[in-house]
Amino acid sequence: MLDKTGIAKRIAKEVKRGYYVNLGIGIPTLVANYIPQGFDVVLQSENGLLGMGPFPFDGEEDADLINAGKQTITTLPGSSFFDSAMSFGMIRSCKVDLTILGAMEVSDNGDIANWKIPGKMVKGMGGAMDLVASAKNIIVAMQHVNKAGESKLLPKCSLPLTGVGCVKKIVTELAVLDVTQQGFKLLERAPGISVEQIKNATLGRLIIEGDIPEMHLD
Amino acid sequence: MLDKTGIAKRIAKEVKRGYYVNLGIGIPTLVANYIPQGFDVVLQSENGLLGMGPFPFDGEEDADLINAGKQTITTLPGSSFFDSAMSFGMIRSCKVDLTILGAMEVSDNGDIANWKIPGKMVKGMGGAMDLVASAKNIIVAMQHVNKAGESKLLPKCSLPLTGVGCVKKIVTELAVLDVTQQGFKLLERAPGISVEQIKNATLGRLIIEGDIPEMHLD
Amino acid sequence: MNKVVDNADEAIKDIQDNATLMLGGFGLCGIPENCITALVKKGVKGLTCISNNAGVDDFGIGLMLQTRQVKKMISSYVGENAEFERQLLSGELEVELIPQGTLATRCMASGYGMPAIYTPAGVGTEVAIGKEVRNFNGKDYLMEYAFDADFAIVKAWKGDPHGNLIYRETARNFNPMMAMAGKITIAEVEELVPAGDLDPDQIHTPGIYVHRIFKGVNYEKRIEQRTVRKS
Amino acid sequence: MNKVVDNADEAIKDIQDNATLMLGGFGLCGIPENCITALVKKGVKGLTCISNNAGVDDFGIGLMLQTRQVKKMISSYVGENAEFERQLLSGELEVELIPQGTLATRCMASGYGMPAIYTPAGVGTEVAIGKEVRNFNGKDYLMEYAFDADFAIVKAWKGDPHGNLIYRETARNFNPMMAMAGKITIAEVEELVPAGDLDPDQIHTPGIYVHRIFKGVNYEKRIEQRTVRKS
Repeated sequence: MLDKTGIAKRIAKEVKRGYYVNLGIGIPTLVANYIPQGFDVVLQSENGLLGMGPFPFDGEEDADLINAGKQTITTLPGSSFFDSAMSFGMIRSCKVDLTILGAMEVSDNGDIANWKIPGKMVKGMGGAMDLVASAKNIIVAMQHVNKAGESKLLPKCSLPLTGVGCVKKIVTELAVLDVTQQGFKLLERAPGISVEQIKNATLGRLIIEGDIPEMHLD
Repeated sequence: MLDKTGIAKRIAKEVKRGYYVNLGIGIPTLVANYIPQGFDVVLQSENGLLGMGPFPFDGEEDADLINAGKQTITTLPGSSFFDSAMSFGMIRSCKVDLTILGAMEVSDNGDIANWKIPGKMVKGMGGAMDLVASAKNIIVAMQHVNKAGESKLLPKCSLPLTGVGCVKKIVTELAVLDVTQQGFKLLERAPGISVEQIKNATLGRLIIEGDIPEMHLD
Repeated sequence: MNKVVDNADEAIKDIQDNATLMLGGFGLCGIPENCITALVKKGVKGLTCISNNAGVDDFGIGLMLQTRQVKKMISSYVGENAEFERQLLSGELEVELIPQGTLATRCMASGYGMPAIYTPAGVGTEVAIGKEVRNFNGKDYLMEYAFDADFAIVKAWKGDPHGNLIYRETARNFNPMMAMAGKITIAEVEELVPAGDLDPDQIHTPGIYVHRIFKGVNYEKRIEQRTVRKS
Repeated sequence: MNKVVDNADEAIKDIQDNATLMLGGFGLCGIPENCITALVKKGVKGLTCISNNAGVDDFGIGLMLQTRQVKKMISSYVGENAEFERQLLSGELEVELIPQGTLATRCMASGYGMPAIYTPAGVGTEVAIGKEVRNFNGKDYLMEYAFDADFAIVKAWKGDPHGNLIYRETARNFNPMMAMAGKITIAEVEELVPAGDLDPDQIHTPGIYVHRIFKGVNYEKRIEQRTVRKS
């Protein structure tokens, strides 16, 4: 079973040279730590920055320089700042190659719910609806089951949707799955996890073809 | 009767303190020369400049710094450059207070034709259609009659339109007229010009109420 | 052009009860601190505030929530504010949540004189309820209307008397679009320089969009999530 | 990111016959001189060129007209070019005239992922023929579609290997919007500087929109209307 770091490490392997990537809050933010140094990848922060660098050293924080999670960050050589309209412009026009974000539920046709739980205070969708509606490649980082032990990979989302038919891949503590027209296609098992365990934790349609390899994380 | 300079001088009196003004090619360009020094007016050039200054001194021309008529120009303190989309954005959102442009024909409901003559090579509308569709105040600078002696102030334009119901005021070599719901309302006569001469040169509905004063220039 | 006013009190003096305001900023980054303080002091009530976030309990728009000056918030995310939650749950406060890109683009549309825009954000979700859906090239889009405000209040780094503005780093965020969308736009700046001091190639908001400008004072620039790495 | 290519020939080498190109510039100001020369040298034919103007007889896009490489021009104004007029009247060349603001905004719409925009420009004129007219708040607007191009070719003042661009003065004009609208965007720059040399606050076109960049040579920067005052 993967911990959060493991999920982030596995997702980092999906990031290709030359990609512009938007990382959501939570596990997706950790992915940045596992992209190899010198790998030509540019991180976009939707509040108006291309070329997000690491957190600043203590004492070097700049209140004018934050990411979409409101954390203090730094820039890198080649960075650029722009306004929110242009930021979502580049998202909508699919210039961002890969979006990685968390989810509460994903359905086997790629619908995603990650912004609202009926009965709980609704904080808002932020930029998530824009991102999922526009990104050409969306990977979801999440736990396979919720705290009550219920599957979050469903035939149909029960929570209000953030976007429709948009998720391409899911990485959980148990597995890597593609979202296909026929449902979740199991690609890899987490170390020590059996196909049976994944089956039991997945409520949506699950496609298992041939031997499912265990994932490599170096 | 006014010459081109006279028309420009008379129009300059319509320019109020604090105005952002777009000047078209030809007579409108001359208007800039008669706006009093130190008068708080900013000229917009739709190719991407606010704060257009005078022509440069010989030897100080800059190929990167032109107006919409492709003439070399200068900037003034407080100038800003922007792209064509923002330029027409500020035009469409009515941030430009006054637009002055030439015309081939104006109808008594404020339609304007100034871009195309059937049978002649069509050079294009440039920014004129955007300007006339969006400006809150449009003044036309033109000759009252064409070279064949025919009125250019018509009941209906005969040439293809540039914009509909948009012209607010016309200054010609003969007169100053407002465009009202009832037609052209004669406001002022050019020096030495009689109401009768203006009547004879105007084909569209012409409203003459009371004494029509002769205009004052400076 | 000289659009300079003395201070925030002067800049906001004609903002009346029940006005609609846009306030720039993302989280607490790039917010018009001086004008918020002045609005609290003035005590104007029943405000509709369009701003990406609602501040925190004791800073930013949160200060106007404490004094019950806000009737309605139009935002994309309002999660950092306990008083906000209390007022929302008690029905004292209305909230309208809008996807962040839609919010930004609707402001920009106003400044660009475009009455409506199309965006795919929210298609198939409850955000789409009651909205026109239109298909272009096989993809569905929502039609969203431009919006403007009685007053747009923005914060920039540098400005000049013409109202030309330059923002700094990610404090730019919503400020340029909101500056374009105000019937009256008020800009507070950290540095107010003479006309001609700003490079005309570097101006983010041309002065034509700005009606009043003043030099702000005592910027706190609070950091919401101070996050550092070990050296 | 390193998007640097050696020169214009390298940058345009995969542009094929019948491609649609956007070319930045207003008149002869801010045009991609090096790429135009390379396109003439390569001899690629049947091009559709989207550019505000068509150059003059012996410079700018006019050079590509002389060699009969252009099948269609999409412009707002094409008046400075006798060869253009000859080809147009003889039927060798097609032309589509678009209001200047509409042209700029349709490019921007593409870069902003908006499939269509509304503009009042052309309402009630022959430009409106066949187009959808829609009333918002009592005013009529035309719906105009975003357009993109196989290649957008722009000219900037400074650039870096990431493709970040800074334009100079009114040579900015259509270049930023076209840079956003190319399936492949090629930028030629007067100065190519290392990543990190450009101030991130001052970048007009973020590198994400640019695919190839090179340092141009021998800029002529011809002036169309040299107009001076007496000293």
